[in-house]
Amino acid sequence: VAPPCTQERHYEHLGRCCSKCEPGRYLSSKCTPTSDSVCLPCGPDEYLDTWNEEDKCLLHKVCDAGKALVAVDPGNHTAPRRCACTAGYHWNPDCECCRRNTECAPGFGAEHPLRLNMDTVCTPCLLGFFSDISSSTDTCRPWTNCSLLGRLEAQPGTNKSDVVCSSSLTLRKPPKEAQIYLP
Amino acid sequence: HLTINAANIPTGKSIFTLSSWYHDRGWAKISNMTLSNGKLRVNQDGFYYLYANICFRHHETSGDLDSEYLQLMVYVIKTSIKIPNYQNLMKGGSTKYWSGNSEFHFYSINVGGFFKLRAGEEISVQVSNPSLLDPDQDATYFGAFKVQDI
Amino acid sequence: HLTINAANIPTGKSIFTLSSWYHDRGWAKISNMTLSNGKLRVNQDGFYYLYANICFRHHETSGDLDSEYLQLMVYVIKTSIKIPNYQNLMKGGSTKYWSGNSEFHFYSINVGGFFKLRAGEEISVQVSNPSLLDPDQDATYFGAFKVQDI
Amino acid sequence: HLTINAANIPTGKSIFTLSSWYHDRGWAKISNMTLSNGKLRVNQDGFYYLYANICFRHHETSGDLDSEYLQLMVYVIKTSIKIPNYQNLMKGGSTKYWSGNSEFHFYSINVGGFFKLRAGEEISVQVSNPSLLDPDQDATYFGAFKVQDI
Repeated sequence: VAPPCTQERHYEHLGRCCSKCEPGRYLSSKCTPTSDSVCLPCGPDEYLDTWNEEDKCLLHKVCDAGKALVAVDPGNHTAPRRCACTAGYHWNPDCECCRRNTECAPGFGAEHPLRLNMDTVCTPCLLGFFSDISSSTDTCRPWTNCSLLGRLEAQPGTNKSDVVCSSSLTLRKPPKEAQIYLP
Repeated sequence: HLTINAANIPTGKSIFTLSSWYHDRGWAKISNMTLSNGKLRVNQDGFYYLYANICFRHHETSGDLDSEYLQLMVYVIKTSIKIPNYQNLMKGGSTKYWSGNSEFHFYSINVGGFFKLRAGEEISVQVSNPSLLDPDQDATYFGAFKVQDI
Repeated sequence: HLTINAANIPTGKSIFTLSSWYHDRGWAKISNMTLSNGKLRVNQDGFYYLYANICFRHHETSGDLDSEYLQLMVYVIKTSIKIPNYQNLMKGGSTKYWSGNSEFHFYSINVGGFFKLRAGEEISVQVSNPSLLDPDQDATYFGAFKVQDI
Repeated sequence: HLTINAANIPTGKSIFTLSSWYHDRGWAKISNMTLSNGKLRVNQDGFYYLYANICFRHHETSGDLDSEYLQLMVYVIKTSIKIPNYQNLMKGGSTKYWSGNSEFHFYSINVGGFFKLRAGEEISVQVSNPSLLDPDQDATYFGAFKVQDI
């Protein structure tokens, strides 16, 4: 029984059902009435990622450092190379170029984990947290806990500023003149 | 149709004759002409249409440019064993102001023309600012095809 | 030679595959190739010269641009039923600073190249900033002609 | 392939139909077509590939420009005895800001396209700012070659 002439791995030629070339190889010559296809391996820096009848392999793209690109997957004969923007930049499809990541304004923090090749996601600082800088990497930071430092809160925190602890220590070490002894 | 060899882009700013082209990979191909030392040699007399497309780019991650004022140019030139110095067939380009404020700059030039070429004559491409060349095969390439016999 | 369908220019800034071309009016014409869904399909294997000319323009009467810093680009791409994703054949363009002071801005890109194409393969044109496209038939067009058999 | 007649570059800023081309010196040549009054006349019906490359330049030694804001353009036009007024086949160019600070400015335009032309029709080139034209033969030229019969 003749094997099925599946379109994925075969092609018809001269009324025959011939084998396509597997990924990583290209069709050097088509089948003949007496012989099947001749496939040869892709050359350096080339690939084909499907069963194919291409007479030439595809050229890997260039992860061009001059466009702030780095290779995240070098690819091989059967898989295309993948590039991404270097840290601090993200791929912008409008210009097909690497754009600086957005800086989160004070009151906002960069959502972690930071994702390679994606723009910063800025989220507002929740109660108890603040950010007083513009940054494309820093998250919101928690307010300082004055009591842990044995101090009082002189000024409350906001989403853009830390609390301000008083400079003097709390009553656990009472000041000398005001010692009061309860009966 | 010859595409720039991405692995061998020259550095520097001064005008440079590009000598490293792919001739058999990706879109690059060659027939009835020969590539030697980066020059496309004519094997058959004829009228040829010559063309070149050159892309320049700069991203801030590559550091500051020496100057924000640039002149980005391509010169397609002809040389031949019989005539010592080369001759300019086509030129194109632009003066540019690539300000440090922008993170990315890009500019492409295209030239094309119909020329009578003799066997033995060679076509090559000079560019300014070679270190700014875009190494992609769809960006920086040149080629020729014969249209008529002489 | 296909010219832009002036009545159907897409809006927006992002890169867009133009799909609406005239093929039979004005300078537009087509033979031995087929236009389907805005793609120029190859019917006969051969070596073709491909070209595209894209003009962008903005007049202050159209209101302010979102940004004065633009990257105006054209990408000529090849797709085929056999290979899923598209391949970039040619690209051209420039980053631009179109300041609000000037009432009118204009910029044209031209690309061209010689490619081996197979029956069934399709050529299409992507542009950035489609809403800035100049709709004139002498401004925005692309085409191909066969030069040699394979 | 016709190259600009360097000895006869028009002055002025307004759009001008260039009428003075070399047809027989340097790279310039002509066959099966005729040059009359600066127009390239078609002698045989056919499909032609038309192209033009125009370079503009300004050096501070030529004095200040009237305005630093320019629109540098090329229009390839068709005229014929049968149809009185001309028709635009191709256009290209750019608005430019050529600041007085830089001593030299340069900009080139390239256009090309495939057109059906009839015997008797004439192709000519209009440019803006003719006084800024670069007179080199590798800079400012236009031409055509027949690809197929009709």
